[in-house]
Amino acid sequence: MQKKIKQPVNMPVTTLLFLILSVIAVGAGIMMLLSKNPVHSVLWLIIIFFSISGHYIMMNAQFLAVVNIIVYAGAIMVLFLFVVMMMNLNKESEPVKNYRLHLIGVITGGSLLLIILSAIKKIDLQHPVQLKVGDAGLVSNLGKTLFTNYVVPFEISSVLFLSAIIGAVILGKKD
Amino acid sequence: MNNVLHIVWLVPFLPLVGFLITGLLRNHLSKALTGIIASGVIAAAFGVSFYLFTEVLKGNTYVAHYFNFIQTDYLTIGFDLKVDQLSSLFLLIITGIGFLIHVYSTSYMHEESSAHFARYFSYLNLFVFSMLLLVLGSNYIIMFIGWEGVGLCSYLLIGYWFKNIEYTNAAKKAFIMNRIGDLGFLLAVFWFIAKVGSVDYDVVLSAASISKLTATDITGITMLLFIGATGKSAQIPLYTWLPDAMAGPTPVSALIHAATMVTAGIYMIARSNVLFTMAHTTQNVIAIVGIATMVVAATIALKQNDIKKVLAYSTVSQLGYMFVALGTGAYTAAVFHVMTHAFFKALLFLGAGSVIHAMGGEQDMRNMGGLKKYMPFTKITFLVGCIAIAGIPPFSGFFSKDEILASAFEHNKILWVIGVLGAMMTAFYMFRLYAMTFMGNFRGTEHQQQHLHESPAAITIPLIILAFLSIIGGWVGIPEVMVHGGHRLEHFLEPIFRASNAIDLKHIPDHTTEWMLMGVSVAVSIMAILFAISKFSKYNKSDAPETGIGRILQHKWYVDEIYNAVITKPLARLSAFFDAIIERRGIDAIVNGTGKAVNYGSRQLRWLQSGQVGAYVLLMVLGIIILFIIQMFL
Amino acid sequence: MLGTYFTFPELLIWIPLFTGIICFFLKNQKTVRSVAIISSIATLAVSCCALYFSDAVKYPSYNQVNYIWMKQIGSTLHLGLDKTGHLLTFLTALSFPVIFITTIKNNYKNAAAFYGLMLLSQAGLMGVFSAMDALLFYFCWELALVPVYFLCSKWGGEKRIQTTFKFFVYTFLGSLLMLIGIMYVYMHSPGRAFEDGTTVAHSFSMQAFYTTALSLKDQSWLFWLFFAAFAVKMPIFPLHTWQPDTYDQSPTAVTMVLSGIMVKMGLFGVIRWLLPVLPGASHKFANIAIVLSIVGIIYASCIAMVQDNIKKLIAYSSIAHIGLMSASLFSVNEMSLQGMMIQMFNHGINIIGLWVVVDILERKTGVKQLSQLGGIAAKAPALTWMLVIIALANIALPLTNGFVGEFMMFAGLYQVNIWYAVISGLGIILAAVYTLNMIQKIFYGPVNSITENVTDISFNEKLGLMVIIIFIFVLGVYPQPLIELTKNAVEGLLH
Amino acid sequence: MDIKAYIILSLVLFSIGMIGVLVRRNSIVVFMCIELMLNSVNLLLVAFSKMHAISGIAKASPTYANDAQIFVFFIMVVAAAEVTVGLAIIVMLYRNIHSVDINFLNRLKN
Amino acid sequence: MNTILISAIWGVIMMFAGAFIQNKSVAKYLAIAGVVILFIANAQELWTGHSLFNINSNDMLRTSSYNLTFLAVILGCTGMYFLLSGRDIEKAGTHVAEYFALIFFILCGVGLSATFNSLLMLFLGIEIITIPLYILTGSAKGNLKSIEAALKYFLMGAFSTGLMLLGIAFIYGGNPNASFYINQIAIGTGPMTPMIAIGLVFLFVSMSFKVSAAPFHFWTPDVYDGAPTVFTAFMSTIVKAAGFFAFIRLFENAFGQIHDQWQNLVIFVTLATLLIGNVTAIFQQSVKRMLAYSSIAQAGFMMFVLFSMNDRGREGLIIYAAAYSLATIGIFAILARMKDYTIEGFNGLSKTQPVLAFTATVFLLSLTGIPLTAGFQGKFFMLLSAIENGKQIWLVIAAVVFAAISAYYYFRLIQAMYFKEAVSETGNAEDINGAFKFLLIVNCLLIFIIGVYPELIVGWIYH
Repeated sequence: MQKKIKQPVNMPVTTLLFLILSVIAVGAGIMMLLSKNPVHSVLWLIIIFFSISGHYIMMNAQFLAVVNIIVYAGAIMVLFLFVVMMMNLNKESEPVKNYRLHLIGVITGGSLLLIILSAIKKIDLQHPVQLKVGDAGLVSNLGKTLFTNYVVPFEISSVLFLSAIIGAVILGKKD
Repeated sequence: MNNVLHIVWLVPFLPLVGFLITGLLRNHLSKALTGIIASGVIAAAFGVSFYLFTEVLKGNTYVAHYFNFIQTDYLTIGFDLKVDQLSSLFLLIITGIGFLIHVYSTSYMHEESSAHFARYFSYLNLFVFSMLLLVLGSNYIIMFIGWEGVGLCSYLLIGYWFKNIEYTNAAKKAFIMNRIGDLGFLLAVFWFIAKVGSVDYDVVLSAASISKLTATDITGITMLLFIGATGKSAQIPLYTWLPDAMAGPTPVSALIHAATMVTAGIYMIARSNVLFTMAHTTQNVIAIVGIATMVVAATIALKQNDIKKVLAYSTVSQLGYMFVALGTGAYTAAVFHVMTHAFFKALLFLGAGSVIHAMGGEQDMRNMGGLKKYMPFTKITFLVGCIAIAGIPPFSGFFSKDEILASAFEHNKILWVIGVLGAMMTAFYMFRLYAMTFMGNFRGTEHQQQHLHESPAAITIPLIILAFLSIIGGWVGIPEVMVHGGHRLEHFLEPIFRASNAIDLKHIPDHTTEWMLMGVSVAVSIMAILFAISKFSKYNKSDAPETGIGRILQHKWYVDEIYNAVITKPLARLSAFFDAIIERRGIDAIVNGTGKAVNYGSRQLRWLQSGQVGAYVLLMVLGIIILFIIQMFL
Repeated sequence: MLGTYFTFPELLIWIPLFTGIICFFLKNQKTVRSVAIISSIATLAVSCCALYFSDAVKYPSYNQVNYIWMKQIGSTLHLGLDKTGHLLTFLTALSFPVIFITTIKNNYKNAAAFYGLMLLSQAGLMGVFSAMDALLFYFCWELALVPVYFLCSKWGGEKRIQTTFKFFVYTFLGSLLMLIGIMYVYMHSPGRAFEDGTTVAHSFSMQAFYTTALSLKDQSWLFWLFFAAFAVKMPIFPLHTWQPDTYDQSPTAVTMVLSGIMVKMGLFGVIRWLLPVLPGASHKFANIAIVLSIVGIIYASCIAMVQDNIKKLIAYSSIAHIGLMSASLFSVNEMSLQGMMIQMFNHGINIIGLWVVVDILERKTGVKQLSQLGGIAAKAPALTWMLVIIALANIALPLTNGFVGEFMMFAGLYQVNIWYAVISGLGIILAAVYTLNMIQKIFYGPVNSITENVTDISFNEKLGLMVIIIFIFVLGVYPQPLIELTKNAVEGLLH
Repeated sequence: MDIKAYIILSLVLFSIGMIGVLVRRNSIVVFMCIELMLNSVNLLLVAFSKMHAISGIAKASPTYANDAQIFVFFIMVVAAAEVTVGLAIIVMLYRNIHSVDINFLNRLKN
Repeated sequence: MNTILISAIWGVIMMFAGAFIQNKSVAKYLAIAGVVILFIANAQELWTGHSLFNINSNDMLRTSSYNLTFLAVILGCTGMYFLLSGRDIEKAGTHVAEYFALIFFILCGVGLSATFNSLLMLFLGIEIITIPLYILTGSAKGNLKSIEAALKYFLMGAFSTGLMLLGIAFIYGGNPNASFYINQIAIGTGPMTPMIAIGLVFLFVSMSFKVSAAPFHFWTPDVYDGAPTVFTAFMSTIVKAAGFFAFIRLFENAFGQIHDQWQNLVIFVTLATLLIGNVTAIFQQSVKRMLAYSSIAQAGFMMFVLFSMNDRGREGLIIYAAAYSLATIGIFAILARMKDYTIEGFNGLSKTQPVLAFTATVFLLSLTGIPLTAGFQGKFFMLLSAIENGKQIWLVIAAVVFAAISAYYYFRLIQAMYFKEAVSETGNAEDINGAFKFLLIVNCLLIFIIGVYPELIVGWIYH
């Protein structure tokens, strides 16, 4: 197995993996859009996050892969789920759809995508992406960088959290 | 400065002082004082004028410079007064007749309140001032100042009884018609400025300047000047204001609309005679217009019943004669006729005034008749006037009219024929007037009859003086055929017309022809007189409406109506169209429409702000797409 | 001595400005009024002195002042009076006392604000006429407008708010377009050095503007930007529609300022900023401007003939007169310019006189419809003859001040094209028509119920009108002072 | 793998998120869609970092490649803060109108 | 640097003050003191060129006299805002100290977005600004409009954050230097690569969103309308100015050399903004909403700095920011004390409250751009910069046409105050005291001073 992977044929395998993960992500994304029940949407989104983490792992961005799972899938989505559950939202909370509006939305979003893609198509150079190896994204490397070069933004982001805390208090507290 | 004639400024200045005193102190002066001041200044002016005239007779002419009215690097217009043969003659006429009419007015206007009385005299003084400025000016601008000034005074005096809206309409009409002519005058002045760079007579009319002008220039300038003259001197097509101007007090009609102001056009053309002599086209036009005016006005006069209207049309007609003279190059004759006409027409108007005064304001001849027994002085003097205007020798009218006819004959036989026809009509309508007024039986009301009386001395004395002048006034211009050297006026005015005469040599008709011409016109006039007297001395009122040509004549050839339909109404309609359609529905609507469009846009644009987050995001995405298209594909 | 502390242009601006501000804080109507009158008379006195010392060669420091202002962009607070400036500042200085005195009978609600704003607008006008710096000019241009906006909107007639706003937007847009023009010229103007050695790449000073060489193509579109501002202000057909309504709705005192002085701002702008800065385009488009002006003359005169509202009638008459002035301005020759200069002053005097009379009439009768008036001549003879004189001056009767200017303007126009003179000359006939109509309908005919209680005018009004009438006659008989004053300005424009 | 593949994937995910914002009316779901958009950007950034890691200037100094991942980290930080505030707002809304449908938010318009 | 740190610290102090001090006005005075300290510290940095704190930000933040001048203006305006609206903040809700704390955090974000040199700092700065704003917008918890505004703002703001990040990602991807430093984006002077172009468009879009330029302005009217008036005043002035500053800083430093390649975007957005802002404002009946549209319209004018991108424009931006902020803060301060927010509510104000009416008029005239007021100088410098740029003069002409249109809605308010009769006898405004009037007049004087002598501010740029 390992040999096979390390063989020149491993390229198709990464491609395959990429494809599988991508299909999962996109499929889950579409399902998230389509599902009526918000709880399902949350679950589909978690699946997307997992597949994205898969991509991170594939690109040897270990730290982000882990953080993505912990922060996003773990903390944030649980928060979402919690809120959705608290509100007891079910299918009926979203009344009759206006299909024409939906169609317009999809067409507009799609055409933006197409336009950007057509621009991307003009890139003629091949830019390979380093997979599975490389120092960038290892926990220790990132940590060093974060606490040396990026210490100022790191500290400043505390302001952000402070304001978020204040916000949660102000908005959440019942008067 | 050393020339004695420098005191010429006194001549216009005195009436101006009179105007200021009577005008400003009108609420404080008694009538008597007003009358004395107003007449006094004119008398003084006459005195000065007479002195000047004697100086001029000695051959002394002068241009008095006082200050520069307009002085720039490229145009200097001095406030200069010119004393020469022509102006001094006019000075005499203006101040002389002016004085008589002032005296006459003191009595005629006595029923007015003292403030209005003073107002009247201040206007009269102002008129005399303007008229003097007109004739004294040494350039076209000073002349124009007087020119407009007399127009203004005419306006003020016609509308003197301002409570009557009809009168003020007439005043307005006079002013506006004059203004039309004035525009022509002004344009001619601009032409001078553009081509010659000056407006002084001495410069403009000098040979050097004329050589700068092309034939087109001369024709153009003279035509424009003539347009100016038609306005002021009531020629076709601008004559209709003059009959309406009879709305003013009768002395005013006598002074302004008969003796002086209306002759301003003749004065102006006589002043510019050199140019006119060189412009044959213009001369022909003048002659034709003159003769046409003469005939049209005379025909209308045949059927008028208002005593003043008859005289007014007669004035227009006589002015036509003068223009015929000008058109045929007989400048002296024109000036001569101006003078004699001033005498007899002033006389006639004042006489008519006396009649109207006696009749208590009645002007319709059909309500008069038989006045000779009540008003002997008036009757006599009036008769003198009628004879004079009819051209019966040796009354003044004969000499001047005859000279004009002779000149017309020289020029074109048809002109002469029409001229004689005109003379015949003149004699007819004048004696129709005389007969209807003084002969026959009184046809007015009882009340009027009781009040019939001869006018006071202030009225009759001027009448007598004028009658005397009407008789002898012509004797300064006795034709060569009668008395050798009898035409003293021609001799006197010779320096003025010297240049013209040099260009256009007079062809003097032989003596037989001249005698024959005189004979014909006198004979025709006498026949007309007899016919008129026989027809109208036993005139009785009849209510039968006029028919045929008479009706047309009574309605003055419907000229007013035609003007109304062709000019006044379309102009009013055009103005209303501008106001209602172009202004309000056009330009203003566009302006307001822009505002409304913005408002409308505002109302529509706000629907973009639907309140829906989804819609907002959608529009944002559309915006992104547009930006991408701009950035990537444009 | 004077020049070391104060110069005339400064004084002319500061006096009304400060007294204007002071006025806002006064309570008593009488006090305010007297402060305003004293201030305006003081300004007039200064202006007279300025005229006396107007010789720029002999008294250079009296008429010029130059402060550092926005150094970085090369704009200085440069005030100066040249001949045109003297003429128009004098007109402004003269008008205000006359306006104040003749309208003294009008009781304004909140008089403090009224007189304060009036004086502020005077300061702005003075600034416009003495600014030697393009940016400063624009400043004052707007500043003269804003107080007038408030005056009209606050103390005007029924429809004042919309009307005044239309006026404001019209002129505001026009002046903004001019601002673009100024900025564009600035960008191509030569730089200048200041006393302290700093230099800037471009400058707003008048000198710099005059020496800026612009291609004809640039000039061509810049011309229209400037023209828009000035044409709106004058106003030239077809940009005039704000004017009749505004004149109709404004309080008469303000209308006097508007029609007597503010319209001159447009002409002045052309003289000072359009012709010298864009000579090529001015020449190129002169005919269009002249034709528009002449069309305006006939058009406005025709409309004036059918107006029943006196104020609108005078407004249209003013459009016609201004049309003649702008036509002669654009025909740029000695006669026309000289005439225009004279007429700028005289038109100001005359039209203020007309408004004074209209104001009196409106106050006495409460109506401004010609059809409702009549017979006042019998009731108020002094008023009558005064109006008649002013009206006659307005239609340029000789020996009144209106004549000389119009005569020279026509003569100038004639030299450009005969038909210009002929067609615009029709205007004087039409002017006679509507003016005499107006006189007739107001004064003549029988007295009616509205006019039967009219009394003659008071001493104050007589005094104000007499000043105007004296000017009418003095300048009509002896216009030489005006000609002398403006001669250099004309020559300057021609070269 | 070529970078294009990652770009396309990210863009597709991003578009799905965007379309979700356009069509969904449940504000929580809309918010989730925005989170998806952020995640797609994260993915793209990581991909770019790994791209730069083997090309160009970043090859010499690995910190350059790290930069993008640090950026992703900060995005997560911000996202977390945003979620806190966002959910607080949504809860507050729910407390008031007992719905989270954004179409009910139409008091403010025009 | 001083500003960023001290404002963050002061925010924390305010937070704790809220926990320990019950008296509301203490918070206000503390906040005013904070702003004063900030202003002095900033002035010190501007004067000496050195920060009080020696922090190595690894070149992610860069100060210059230009951005310090801008910060000085911002802090000055904030001071004026606190002075004028301090009492309204007190009344906005129960968490007064926290509101002040949030505002100080926002100032920290403003400091970041004014001095950033790295896209990361830009991102953080923008987020530090917006997240507190979501909270402030929703701070009137009982008011459905406020909540609605907060949610709309939040959803759309987060969306635009996504767009911005996508843009950053593409810029990073297309940058061979693999750097987030905006001065290290290797783009050359030739045509852009597609990656850079895409990134640029997204960044442009997201920044346009932040400064509420059309067609990305849709959140603005609703949010400004819904938010408590006092906070609307803050976010429509200081925050917007900061957004513009970040906008111009980003595009100038990162893409300045290929300016002409993206100028068309600016033209489109500028025109759209001017059109929508000005035209839509005309119809508004609510003064608050009208001011929201007016802020869009004013943004259209500020966009000129991006169009022309020259010294004159940079100077102009600061003057514009000062002029616009001072005037808008003033008018909002007055609005906050009006009983009725519709235009009719202002009817006859000149009778009941002449000082308020006068000052409001000055503010409105300044917003219209009448000479002698600061607003004129702002517009003047903007237009001058566009003309100096030399291209597309028609855009300038369009701008002045819209400026004339803007007079329409500003003057409606003036007309209401001065030329219409008051509806009620009790007066239109409440809670007006002498100090407030005095401060309004001070604000007016500032507007006049800047209007007459803008070099007072501009001079500092070249200090």
